[in-house]
Amino acid sequence: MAFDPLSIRSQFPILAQQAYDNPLIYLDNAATTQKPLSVLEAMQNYYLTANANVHRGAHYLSDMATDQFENARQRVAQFLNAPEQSQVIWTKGTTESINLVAYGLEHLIQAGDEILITSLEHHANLVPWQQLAFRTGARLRVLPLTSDAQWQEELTHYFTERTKIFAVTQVSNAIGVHTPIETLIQQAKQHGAFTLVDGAQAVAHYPVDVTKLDCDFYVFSGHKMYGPTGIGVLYGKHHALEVLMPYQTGGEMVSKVSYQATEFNVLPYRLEAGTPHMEGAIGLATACDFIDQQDRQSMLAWEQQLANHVWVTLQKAANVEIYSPEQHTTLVSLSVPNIHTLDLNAYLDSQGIAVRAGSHCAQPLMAQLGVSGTLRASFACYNTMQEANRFCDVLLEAIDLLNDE
Amino acid sequence: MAFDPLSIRSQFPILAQQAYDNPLIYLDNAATTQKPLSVLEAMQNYYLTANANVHRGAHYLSDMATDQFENARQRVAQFLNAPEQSQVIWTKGTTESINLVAYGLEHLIQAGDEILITSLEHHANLVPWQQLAFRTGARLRVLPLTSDAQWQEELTHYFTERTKIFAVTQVSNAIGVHTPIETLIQQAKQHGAFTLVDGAQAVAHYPVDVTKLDCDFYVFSGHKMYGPTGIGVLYGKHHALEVLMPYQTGGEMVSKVSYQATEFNVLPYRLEAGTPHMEGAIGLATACDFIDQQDRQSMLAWEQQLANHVWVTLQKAANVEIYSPEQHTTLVSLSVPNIHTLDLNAYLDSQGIAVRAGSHCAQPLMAQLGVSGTLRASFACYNTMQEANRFCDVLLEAIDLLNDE
Amino acid sequence: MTDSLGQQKAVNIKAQLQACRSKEDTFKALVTLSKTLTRLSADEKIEENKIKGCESAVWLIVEEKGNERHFKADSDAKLMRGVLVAILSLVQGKTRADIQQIDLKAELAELNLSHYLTSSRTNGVLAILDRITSH
Amino acid sequence: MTDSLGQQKAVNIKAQLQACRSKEDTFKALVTLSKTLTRLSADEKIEENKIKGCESAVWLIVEEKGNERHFKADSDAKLMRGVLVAILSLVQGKTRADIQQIDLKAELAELNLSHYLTSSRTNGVLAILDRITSH
Ligand SMILES: Cc1ncc(COP(=O)(O)O)c(C=O)c1O
Ligand SMILES: Cc1ncc(COP(=O)(O)O)c(C=O)c1O
Repeated sequence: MAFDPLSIRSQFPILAQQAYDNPLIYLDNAATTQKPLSVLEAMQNYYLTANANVHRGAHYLSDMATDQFENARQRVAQFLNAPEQSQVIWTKGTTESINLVAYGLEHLIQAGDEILITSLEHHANLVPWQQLAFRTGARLRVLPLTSDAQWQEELTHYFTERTKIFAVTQVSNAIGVHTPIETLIQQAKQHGAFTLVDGAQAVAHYPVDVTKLDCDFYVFSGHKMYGPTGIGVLYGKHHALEVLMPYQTGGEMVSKVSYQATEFNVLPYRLEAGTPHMEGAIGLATACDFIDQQDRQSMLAWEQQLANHVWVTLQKAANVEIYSPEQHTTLVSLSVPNIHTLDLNAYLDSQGIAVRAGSHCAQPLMAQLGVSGTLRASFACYNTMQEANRFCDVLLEAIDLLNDE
Repeated sequence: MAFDPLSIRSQFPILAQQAYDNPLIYLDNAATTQKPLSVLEAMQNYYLTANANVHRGAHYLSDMATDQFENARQRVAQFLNAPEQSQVIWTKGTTESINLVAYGLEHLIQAGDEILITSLEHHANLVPWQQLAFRTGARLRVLPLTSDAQWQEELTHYFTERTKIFAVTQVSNAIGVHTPIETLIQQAKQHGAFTLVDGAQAVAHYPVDVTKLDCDFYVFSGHKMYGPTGIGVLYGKHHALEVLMPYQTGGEMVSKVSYQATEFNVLPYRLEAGTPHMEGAIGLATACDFIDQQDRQSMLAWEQQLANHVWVTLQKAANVEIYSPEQHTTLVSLSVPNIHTLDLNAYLDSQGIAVRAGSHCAQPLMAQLGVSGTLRASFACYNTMQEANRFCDVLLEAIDLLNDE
Repeated sequence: MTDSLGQQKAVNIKAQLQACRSKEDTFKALVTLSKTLTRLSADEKIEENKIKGCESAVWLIVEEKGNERHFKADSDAKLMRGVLVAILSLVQGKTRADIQQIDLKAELAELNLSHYLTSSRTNGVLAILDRITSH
Repeated sequence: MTDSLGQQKAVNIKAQLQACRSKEDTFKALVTLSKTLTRLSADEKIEENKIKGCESAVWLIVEEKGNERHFKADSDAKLMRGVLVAILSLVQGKTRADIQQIDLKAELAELNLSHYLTSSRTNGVLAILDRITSH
């Protein structure tokens, strides 16, 4: 069954806009997706009928709010195939989830230990580990993956008995390639390391099964999967969450407080200090509904078809260098020798086309690719083939206009 | 000019609900307020017309989103009378703001230093300091304030040359009393301590002028001031923010990243890792508009009148012990000897009245008052005198029903 | 004997609670029920018997008499004492095997007490049910 | 002489940019303008001359000739070179006092370049204006 993006576009009114008198073409989905009306309505509905502070209250609205909030947690647990809802911790987003783990594991890291990441990581899955290494005297090591996510050296050069943490992205935000996480996680586990998967770029596209993945931690953001801003998730195995030292303290996460000592609450609350983002949790759960209502296989096939079409079309254009794989990606990252990506970006923008130019928060990867930045067109389920075509046409126009010297 | 709550109630449709066949009476505003339609519309409007990831993009939507997001920061700066918009840092809420400061100052705290709080603090303004003291060997000291926010001992017993941080709530969430922050801040400054004011319970009611207050940090949550969940603010003096070590790292907050080193971005970005809660910032700015559109003096007078009416009415009822001051508060906290506050709460709930029973995240203060918890009715601008009266009537009914043994 | 008496009592309690048409009715019924609870003595209200995670203090003591399990409980909140009476009526004097056959959550819902099973209270009452079934 | 020539040039640039009716027009005008920029040599593109906070690399050199301030600038992005031409046309060869009289942001807005002053780019172009006025 073919996926029909037009059938769902009406749920995204923003896409019907004009941008500078041109129809808006939104191909910046890897940065953030648009939100279906169902998500907006769920959040409004929460405020119009149920808003109250959760957990601590015992009244009509507070019960409703708490039920909706905890059902949202259950919904996300189901979306991830997590065994228990208490394994879903609400955070601000991927970045906070990773920081929470990096702080939470600090008490287990000693000087000389190794923290291993890959060369395809977003700054969010790099800087917190680097800073943890600085604080503890551990060594940050980088598994060099090629841009098609292969490795050239023996893995055992990188996974050692000193490897305490292995953090890896599932899909590269900068070039769209998948990492072989199954293999890598197994390697890490054989060496007794904690494993964290950055699913920020995966959740909107690929069904995720954390039980099968068998990682200790899985993290992502709501806003990249048709959900609202300000909400994300840290999933963890029960024992892995239990060893984390809470890095934020305050209300909700305590059970007993005196000036001398504090007793922390049980999971998931002990890792969730303060009034939570109720609206965001409900919005994110509704985004899970939206995704699961689609035929996921054909939705993904459609997104890949769009990216592949762009890949094939531009590959023929002599002057374009593409960093994304030809197959199995939902975005295309490219550069044009001697033309600044910002200039390409500006012309696309003048024609109403939204893409992203720059280092995509992955400066070390850019260095590896030998560029200062790339131009990235990233697709979501609501994008059309017409939009993909128009992107190619306008990009080639831009190259013509800018190529004159 | 008298304030008319009825004129704004239509902006809060949730209040027109029934709760178990009784008109809903929402007196749990100190936990979280309801949101006016203008706030909900601003957030929807953002998603329907401008949603994109901010800062890093350069296209039509991204420019709009960034403008709206940074204008929201400017709006909050103005609301607080902060000199510069870069002094407004977005956080998840009060709790995160305080944790951010507690981590950020850690590098300046040594064993033997003193961190001073008061005995009226919410756990959010206690546990992070306690944990900081544990980590650094500093001493957590508690300025004992009476429940009318007076102190009995010489302040100089508490403010010493070892006092490095003084953190104080502006208004007690548990009993509604104001602390004499101006005097206390001056004391702290004379001793060279950093000062932090927890404004969580103040912002919805009292005009705040951080420049006049002259504190180093001022923190609050959006959801307690008619704004959305998941967003809060850390205001800081420029030099005070500059000395904070960023406690979350990742995208947005860096300017240059290599595997060996990371250069942090300028303020406010260096303290805001990851994709921000754009929707929440815009909602919070709109909540500032909502508040400023009211005649603030008469709005506050109205809220105080409601609380005072309850105070006076219940004071006459022999069996009620009230912990809130008679004047100048917007909430009433009480207990009834030999009746559990949860039982009172349950009867009020059965009549559609939402209040809060428990320790209000202030267990040490409860211990000081000699109770395990109190019943708290807290007012907002949309509450009516009829609601205040009904609360008193139903509470007295509850006492009758529960008082039989 | 205890068994049939217990049975009798459970039927009454069920009837009383199921007759409630409103939150207020349930409130009053629980207040009434609360008076039938045999209170614990001070030396029974020890930390060891305390159930964690309840908003009010709750103590629960399980005694095995042959195959039968007998329960004593108390709380500092009156409504919770009423709820305890209702819960204990479902399990008092039964064998462990019998108790494990009972879907306590469903039973409580039938007694108009599902309110006590909502997420915000879940910890409390679920912790009580846990102690009853697994002790 | 330079002054009146500079004036002349500024008028032309203004006309060119103000005639733009769309983003696309402005894009093309900036591409055209960019070609008139005298590029910097490699040894002028040093860290010291670099402006922080721009998305593209931007270098700016200020030289004082008597009272007059003369500017040289470059960028690795073409549109930014066009923007630099426009900015410099407003200040080239003027005295510090004269430059401080100019509301550069308002002038740039009149040239259809307000886009470059939106928050997302603010850092970049504002940093350039800062260096021009305060150096
Ligand atoms: C005085 C005070 N401080 C801090 C907080 C914590 O705020 P939040 O839960 O929004 O982080 C609250 C509210 O619960 C409060 O009333
Ligand atoms: C792979 C990856 N990791 C982490 C992040 C950070 O996510 P957020 O900014 O929502 O915290 C992103 C998105 O920017 C990403 O693409």
